[in-house]
Amino acid sequence: MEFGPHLLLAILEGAVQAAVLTLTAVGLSLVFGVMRVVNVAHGEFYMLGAVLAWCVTSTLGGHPAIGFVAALIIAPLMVGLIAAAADIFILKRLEYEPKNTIVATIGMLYVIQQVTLIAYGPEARPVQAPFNQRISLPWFEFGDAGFALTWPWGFGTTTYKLAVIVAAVVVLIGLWNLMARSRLGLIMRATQLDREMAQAFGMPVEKVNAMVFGLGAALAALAGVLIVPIQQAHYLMGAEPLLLSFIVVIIGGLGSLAGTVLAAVVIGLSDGVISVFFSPTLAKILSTLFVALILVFRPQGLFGKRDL
Amino acid sequence: MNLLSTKGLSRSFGGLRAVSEVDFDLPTGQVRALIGPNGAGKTTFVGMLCGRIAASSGRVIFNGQDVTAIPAHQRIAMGMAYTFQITSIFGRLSLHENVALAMRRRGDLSDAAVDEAVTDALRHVGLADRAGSMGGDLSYGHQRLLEIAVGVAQRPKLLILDEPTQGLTDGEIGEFNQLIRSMTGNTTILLIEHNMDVVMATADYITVLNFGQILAEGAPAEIRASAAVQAAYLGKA
Amino acid sequence: MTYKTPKPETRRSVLTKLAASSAVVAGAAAMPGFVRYSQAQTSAPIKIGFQVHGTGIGAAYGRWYDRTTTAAAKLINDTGGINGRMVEIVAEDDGTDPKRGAEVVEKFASQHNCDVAFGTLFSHVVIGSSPRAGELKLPYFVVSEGHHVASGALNRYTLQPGITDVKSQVQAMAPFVASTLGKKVTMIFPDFAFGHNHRDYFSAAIKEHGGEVIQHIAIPPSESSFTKYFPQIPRETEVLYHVMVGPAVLTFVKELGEFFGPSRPEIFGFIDSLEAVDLASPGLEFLDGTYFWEGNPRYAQADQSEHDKFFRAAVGVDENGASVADPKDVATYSHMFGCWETLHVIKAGMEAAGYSGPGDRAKLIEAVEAMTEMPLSQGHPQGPKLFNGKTHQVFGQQYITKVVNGKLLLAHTAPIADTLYPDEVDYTTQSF
Amino acid sequence: MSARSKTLALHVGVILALLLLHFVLPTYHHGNLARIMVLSVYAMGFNLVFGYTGLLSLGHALFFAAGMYGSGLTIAHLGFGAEAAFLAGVVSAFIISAIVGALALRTAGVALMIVTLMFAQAGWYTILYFGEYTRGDEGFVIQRPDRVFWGIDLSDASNRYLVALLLFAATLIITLKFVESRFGRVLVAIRENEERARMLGYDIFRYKLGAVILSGTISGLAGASYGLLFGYVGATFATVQYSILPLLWVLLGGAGTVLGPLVGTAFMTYLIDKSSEYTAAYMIVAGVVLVLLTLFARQGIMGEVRRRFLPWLP
Repeated sequence: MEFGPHLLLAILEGAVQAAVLTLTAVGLSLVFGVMRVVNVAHGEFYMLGAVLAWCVTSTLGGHPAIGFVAALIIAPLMVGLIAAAADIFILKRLEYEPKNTIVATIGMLYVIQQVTLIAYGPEARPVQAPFNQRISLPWFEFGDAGFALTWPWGFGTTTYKLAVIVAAVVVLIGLWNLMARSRLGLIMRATQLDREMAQAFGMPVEKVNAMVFGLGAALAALAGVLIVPIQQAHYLMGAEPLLLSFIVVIIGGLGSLAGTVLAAVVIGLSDGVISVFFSPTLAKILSTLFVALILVFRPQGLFGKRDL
Repeated sequence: MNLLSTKGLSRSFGGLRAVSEVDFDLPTGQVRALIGPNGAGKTTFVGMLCGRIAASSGRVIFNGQDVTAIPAHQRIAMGMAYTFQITSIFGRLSLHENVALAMRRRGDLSDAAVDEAVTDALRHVGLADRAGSMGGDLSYGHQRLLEIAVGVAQRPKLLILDEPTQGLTDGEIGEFNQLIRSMTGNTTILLIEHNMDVVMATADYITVLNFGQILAEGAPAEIRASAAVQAAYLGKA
Repeated sequence: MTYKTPKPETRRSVLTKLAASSAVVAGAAAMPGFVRYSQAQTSAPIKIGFQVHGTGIGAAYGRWYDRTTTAAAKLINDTGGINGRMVEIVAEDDGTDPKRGAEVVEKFASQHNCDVAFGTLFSHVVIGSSPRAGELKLPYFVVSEGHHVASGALNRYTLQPGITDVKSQVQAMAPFVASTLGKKVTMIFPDFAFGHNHRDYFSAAIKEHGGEVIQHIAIPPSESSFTKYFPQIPRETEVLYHVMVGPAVLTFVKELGEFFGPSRPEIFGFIDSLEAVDLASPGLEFLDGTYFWEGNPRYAQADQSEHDKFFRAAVGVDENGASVADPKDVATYSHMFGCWETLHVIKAGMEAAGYSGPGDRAKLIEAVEAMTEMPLSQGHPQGPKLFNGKTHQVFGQQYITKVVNGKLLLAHTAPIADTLYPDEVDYTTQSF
Repeated sequence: MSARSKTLALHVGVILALLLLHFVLPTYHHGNLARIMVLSVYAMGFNLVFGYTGLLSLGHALFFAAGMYGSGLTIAHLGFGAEAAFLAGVVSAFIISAIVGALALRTAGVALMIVTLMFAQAGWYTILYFGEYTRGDEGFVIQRPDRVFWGIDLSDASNRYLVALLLFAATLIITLKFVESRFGRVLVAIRENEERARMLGYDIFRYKLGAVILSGTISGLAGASYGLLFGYVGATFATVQYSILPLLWVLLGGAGTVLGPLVGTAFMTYLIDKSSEYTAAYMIVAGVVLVLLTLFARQGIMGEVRRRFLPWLP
């Protein structure tokens, strides 16, 4: 394929990754920003979303759209509740002491993963997309015949992939409204800005923790539901998004939501684009080191202001 | 000869100028009190002296050497000692270890010598009998004393005491005053203090800080007499 | 790595060396209680340690390896066991992890007192476990299709008599690909050892048949979306050769279809890309008319042998290669027969060696090494095989099937001759 | 009996007990214990940073793997003998921990945890990327002839045990000496109150770096020995899981106790070994244990013992 379409395709693919990644990472960022909790189990909430989506769709049956819509509602809800419970019964009792919460969430990671293995099994199971038509994309070139549209071989995408991008944007707008307009949002923003001050102003900081943790997990789960028609639900699928979300949240500046979104888009796209230029595995090495070094020399992240 | 002096030392946080253009000289062997109303910039100023806070501009000269760019731990190694305003001892380590850590850093003492010196230092503040117990188990007042003992134990050229008598009972304050007097001569002391009785009882000389600038300097009597100081400080006290 | 013969090591020199390093420790070695051996009672059942991928990336394979093994053991016991002794399968999960794998082998050897260990699929677990098997003198029959056995990387106690290795599989595909599908090949493979085997062996083999690989596309580990790599496929590609493993295989194949849309080259894939995946899964329609390597045809063929019929019935697999109980539960049909056949080889070996207990382990291995022809039979339902005692590796015919209306129909059977290659090791020269 | 002599008696006792077990243990547990001792060397290394200095690293697998591959690759490609290879492994762990430490220690807390995780991840990818030499995920075998150390055949069960014991004893004594040394005490001070320690004039960074290097080198020593004793070098040992395991062992056994790592490693190994006989998902045990530890026994086993019975325990 010529360079132009190749790059564009990579960007398109990157955009889908970015969309899902943004939701996952925003969830992680929210939890860190407001609760100062590093949730190592975040990837497992993403996985749970995907797995639950499979359960819902396969039990409902009928036209794929029905089950999928149901999954979009049920899966995040259930995961959110699970997470809230985890906060109340575990994290709260640890008084959110950083080292202990990290260790505890590592423990939660294993528990969620292994319980899924027992209940759901080791297979990767597919969920049918509500709709999925292939769209061939055109490319232009200036031949001797002047300007002409061509349809490069293999240059295309699918309606569902585009829908995922749209969905992510919609959810983000919704989230933005929640943060900007609702009381919960106010409390969250205040806590994020200055926990002590928020408490001083008599805000129920501790009370919102469970909600925030649930919301963060629900976002990850939603991402899981959106991705599962493209990828399959598998009990080990949580590792990759966890690592990527960490990267995103760091680059975005721990806790800064705007930074996180920006970073997610950049990382997601570059993940696609880098593959155009580098040997993929080498690319992974370089990007991982890059992130580490950013944290070393610019702990507040590329876009963030707050120090750790 | 001045052990410590600053030239045009300034620090601003965002727009706010916490300390501005302070020229300060502390002769060797003197007990100097640094006083001033809340928010006068005392802690910021001291922070810059011992390197916990970086100066925006100006210089700090300690023992004839410009230490402005030198990190805190090296300044300590050069003979400063700092006791925290909010007690900051090793709560889960024994009193003995608390003091021993301060002694060992100098590296010139054998373990036996350290043990001896530690007992000595603890006796100095009347905590010798508690040497084995955990720092965190002490009463607040005793923790302050331990804090001071840790400072003293470093045998510093300059001992910076940040509000050392805060939360001490009158009895303990009395002991503290004796302690300070007992050290005069061989140790230069910079004392940040709210309690004027303590200041008057211990200080040879007083510097008054207000709005980040030196308002007045002088012997206790002069300061007590100064109208400006009273307006700025004592009036409120 | 080439194998050197161990230098003999006397207890005394061991002691002096140890003494040099630590007086305390040295004293110990001199004292008795070293050799720990436990003879199984000849009346007791023959214990076969089954190293199964119960968790981890291998789990989907593990479950079918388990079912096949249970079925084979049942058959053997129903027909009188081995040397009149019943077979007992002792299964332990290795978590598809080499460290745990080695521990499991130790457990078989000295805790469960198994006579042999068997059943491992994933190469890194085999390679991690085999040294311990060798040291514990525990015959270790792997079902891994890896080239590690025949390459000489392992030891005399490790054998692979039930499944052809990847080198043979791959090179046996070359003639068909070159003659029937096309000469310009683009390969897509995972960027780690398993994929590199495909890359190296096929690239070499296709050259010999006048073809060439015009592009290698390596997919990094733990990748979950693939479309972005496909544009690297050159336009002039005649055949796309794909092999993928792990949980993302279905995504891989689906996105391949979405990428090509209407106009695709010939596609030849290793069924690993779709092992345990239902061909009827949404998005796989485009596979119609493409070709697959299969170790053993998943769908019952028109000329299905009675033995394959028997094998399916015994394991509980229907004619579509799915579980009789649940048609959505698709078997790892191209690999799992290896467990069945390996158990039968163990049986034959033990009977030939007059095996009576761990003392005869060496005899058992020699007996297996002596094997050559293994004709198509109930014990070898996948097809006839030829065992090479020197390399401890078996060679069997390979199948190429074509997707027709969502079923895999046999298109070509690669004869054993196509799978052979020169020996790379002679394990029989190693002492026990 | 002074605390010092009690300590000495206890630890010598433990070593002698392990030596005694060599003669009485049935084969399986004998082999298990050998592995446990090597792994607790790794755990002890981790404990120096986590338990004594209070730094949470999630990247120690990098150091373990550095030791393992440092020795394995030099044997496979440079024809090193076991002795030289072992040294190569330890040295490469030393170098890598020095580099990683110098960089990562510029951060603290959460950032430190993530930075170490990232470095380790990059290390794992690197092993896969150079599959031509490392055989990638498959890894490779160190053949028995290459595993003869000073003429001692490390593939022999009793030699393995005794060598493992030697390594364990050495590390135990080193760590014991170390945490009682002035350097070690400063590390504890840093853990307890970093700012105070700095204002006593200690160069925090230098001490932390020292801790990371010693810890990383010991981890590498464990990795190198593991490869030579059990004959396999593989990439899984560089994965995140092998960074989390020592954390699990140390927490369980008791962070900041000298014997904790051994106790934790042994306990966890047998817990998993037993539970795997009942459930396929035996890692669930690891998860549950981690959560329960943080909730109810942050001190870990030896930590509780110290708190309740033996306050003098180092």
